[in-house]
Amino acid sequence: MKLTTLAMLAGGAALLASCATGPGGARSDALSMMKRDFHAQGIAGMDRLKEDKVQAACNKYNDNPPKEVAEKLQREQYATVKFPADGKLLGDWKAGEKVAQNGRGMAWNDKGGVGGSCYNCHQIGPATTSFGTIGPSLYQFAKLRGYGADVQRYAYAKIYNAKSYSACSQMPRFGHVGALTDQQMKDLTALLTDRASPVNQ
Amino acid sequence: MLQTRRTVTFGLAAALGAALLKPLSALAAWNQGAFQAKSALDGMKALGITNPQDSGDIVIRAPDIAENGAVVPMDITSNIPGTTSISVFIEKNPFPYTGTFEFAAGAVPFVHLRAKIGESTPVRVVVAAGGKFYTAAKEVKVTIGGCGG
Amino acid sequence: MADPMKIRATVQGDVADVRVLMAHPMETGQRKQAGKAVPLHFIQSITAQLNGKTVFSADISQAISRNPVFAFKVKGAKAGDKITVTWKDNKGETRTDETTVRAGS
Amino acid sequence: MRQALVLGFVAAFVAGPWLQAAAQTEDPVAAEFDKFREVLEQDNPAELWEVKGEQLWKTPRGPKNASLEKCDLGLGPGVVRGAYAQMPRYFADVDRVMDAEARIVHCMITLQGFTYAELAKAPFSSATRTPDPVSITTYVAAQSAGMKFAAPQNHAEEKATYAAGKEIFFYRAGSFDFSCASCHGVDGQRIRTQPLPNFTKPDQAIRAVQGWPGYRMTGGVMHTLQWRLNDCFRQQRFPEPGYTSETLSALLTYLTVNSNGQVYKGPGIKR
Repeated sequence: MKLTTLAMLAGGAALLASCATGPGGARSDALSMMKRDFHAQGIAGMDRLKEDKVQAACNKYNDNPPKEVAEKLQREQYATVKFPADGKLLGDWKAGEKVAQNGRGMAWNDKGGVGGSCYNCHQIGPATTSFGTIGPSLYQFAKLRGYGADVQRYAYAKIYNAKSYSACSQMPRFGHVGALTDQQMKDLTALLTDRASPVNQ
Repeated sequence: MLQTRRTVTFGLAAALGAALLKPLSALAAWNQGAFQAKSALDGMKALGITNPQDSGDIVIRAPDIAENGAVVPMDITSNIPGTTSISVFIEKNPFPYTGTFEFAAGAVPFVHLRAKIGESTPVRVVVAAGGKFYTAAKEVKVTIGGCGG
Repeated sequence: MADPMKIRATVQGDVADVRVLMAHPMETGQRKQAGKAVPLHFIQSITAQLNGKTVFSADISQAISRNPVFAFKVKGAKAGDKITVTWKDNKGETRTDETTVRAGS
Repeated sequence: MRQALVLGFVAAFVAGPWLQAAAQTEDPVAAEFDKFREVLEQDNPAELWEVKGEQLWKTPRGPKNASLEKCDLGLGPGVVRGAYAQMPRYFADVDRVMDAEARIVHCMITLQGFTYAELAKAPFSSATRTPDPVSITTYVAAQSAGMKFAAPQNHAEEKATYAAGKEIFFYRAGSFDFSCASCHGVDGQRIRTQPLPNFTKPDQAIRAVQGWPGYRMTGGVMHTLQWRLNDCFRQQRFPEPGYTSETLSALLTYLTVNSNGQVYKGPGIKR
């Protein structure tokens, strides 16, 4: 759709003479463009372009929603967290390390969820020096925070739905969107909170 | 840069073809045995390289850590008088012998090349000069990179 | 037919700096496409001549990078001289290109 | 680019004390990459595609057996020099903003008689095939080497497209809640070892468009910005954007206009 045509249709041609943005503004132009120009590919359907509640709020407020909006979202997101039925939060940290290293999953050329892409953004184990800096360092995660059940629960819930603690966190909601299995999240929780994990040495 | 680009001539001599491919004396045929050897040592044997002496007069300029193992640039210079050829062995590649570069009258014993390196490895160079062999090596590390570009 | 090479030859003093770009897949035989191994396909020999006289030659393996780049130096060259480069691959395909040596800046 | 990496160490890093020590000095790995990047750029296989693209531009081809020498890249029919650095721009004949490759594809359709369907079917390079628009874009881009980016913002449609591109850049959606800004909206970050320039800043936006079209060492193939943005959306876990679509032109308008005034170095070499 031509942006100027959109503006003309709105009957506001005179007002908008110096700006061809459509009646809904640049955002509406962008959304209609994307809806028209994208197509489903592999596992990535067009539904992925639609904002959910969290995305909508973060887009609306430039990732900085008012406190009450953020807190409400966080409560709602925390409510989506399903802790493991067997009550055990710790899996195998060695398996967790593999999940953390694996950067595949959920893209149109993947079959579904694969890995956690954790090292893309975080420093974690001391042996890996090729880690990203988008998220905070998780090195000595439990050594600094403690080995209690509360820390394990926090780690599990953060991985399951990062928006439980920060509404517009840049971290994906791995459990919520089905990108990681319960077992993978348990293994990652072990990587971060197991005393034996190299992360806590 | 652009100036140079425009002056380049292309494809003029395509028709001259294979007639020009007269091998130098020492490179009578592509040495299949050497190229298929699984170790640098076996490759050298197949090439008739014996007792290469360590030499500080061979300069290998290659990255300590390569950004991408698919394209590892190296400049190799021999300052040994009478150098006739430079051979390259990437020791940890499945087939370490990578090539021999021969310099006839007038050519400076220098070559720039780009090679594939599968894992961190010494790159060994053997120089032939005055009927003798000289050698030097340089360690090149290969890293895993990020996405995109 | 193989794509043309790009050859640059510039002379400084009496040494010509010759830089060659070649279009060649340099298949190692290890790469898979659609589940099938792509057969070994690589340049084996290179010869360079200055005014018809061989000055540089090479025998190489498949470990040379795709779309090979080589540089070498030739003494006693002057502007206007002809540099000819020929390659031949393991399938017998060959390509020859020529350039004129230019004075360096 | 490597400067950003060093910056990343210094600015974003407060956690590991052992790393803080390393951050005091310049990152030796980055310095090493830098040094040899120069060596690689000196002889760039991208030039092989410049040559090929020039032939494709000048040779009569397609059902209409016409060359592209009448193609208007915004500076008048047949004017190639400087055109790439001044795109995306508005084209009245299609009443939309087009980036360089979108315009080239348009010319191949209108002048030579190719169809969009055949050009869009497999638009990206593989180990064995470089699509013609990729070679042609490389040729066209090379004719702007050394010139400053000057994507116009005169026509109302150009301004609106910039605004839409900015919205697309910041739009969070998909399985992982990512937008372009998730990776490219903050200073000094890196993903694994790869520095992530902040494209919202004029001095860093140039890194989005510099070096493209680029010869990618991985796979040894030539890629354009159409491929780059396609792959960004893949990693953003979005569905796939249409080849040469207005969405991509809009995003490229945002990125290029943010880079206006900076010198384009011509086709580059990428990891």
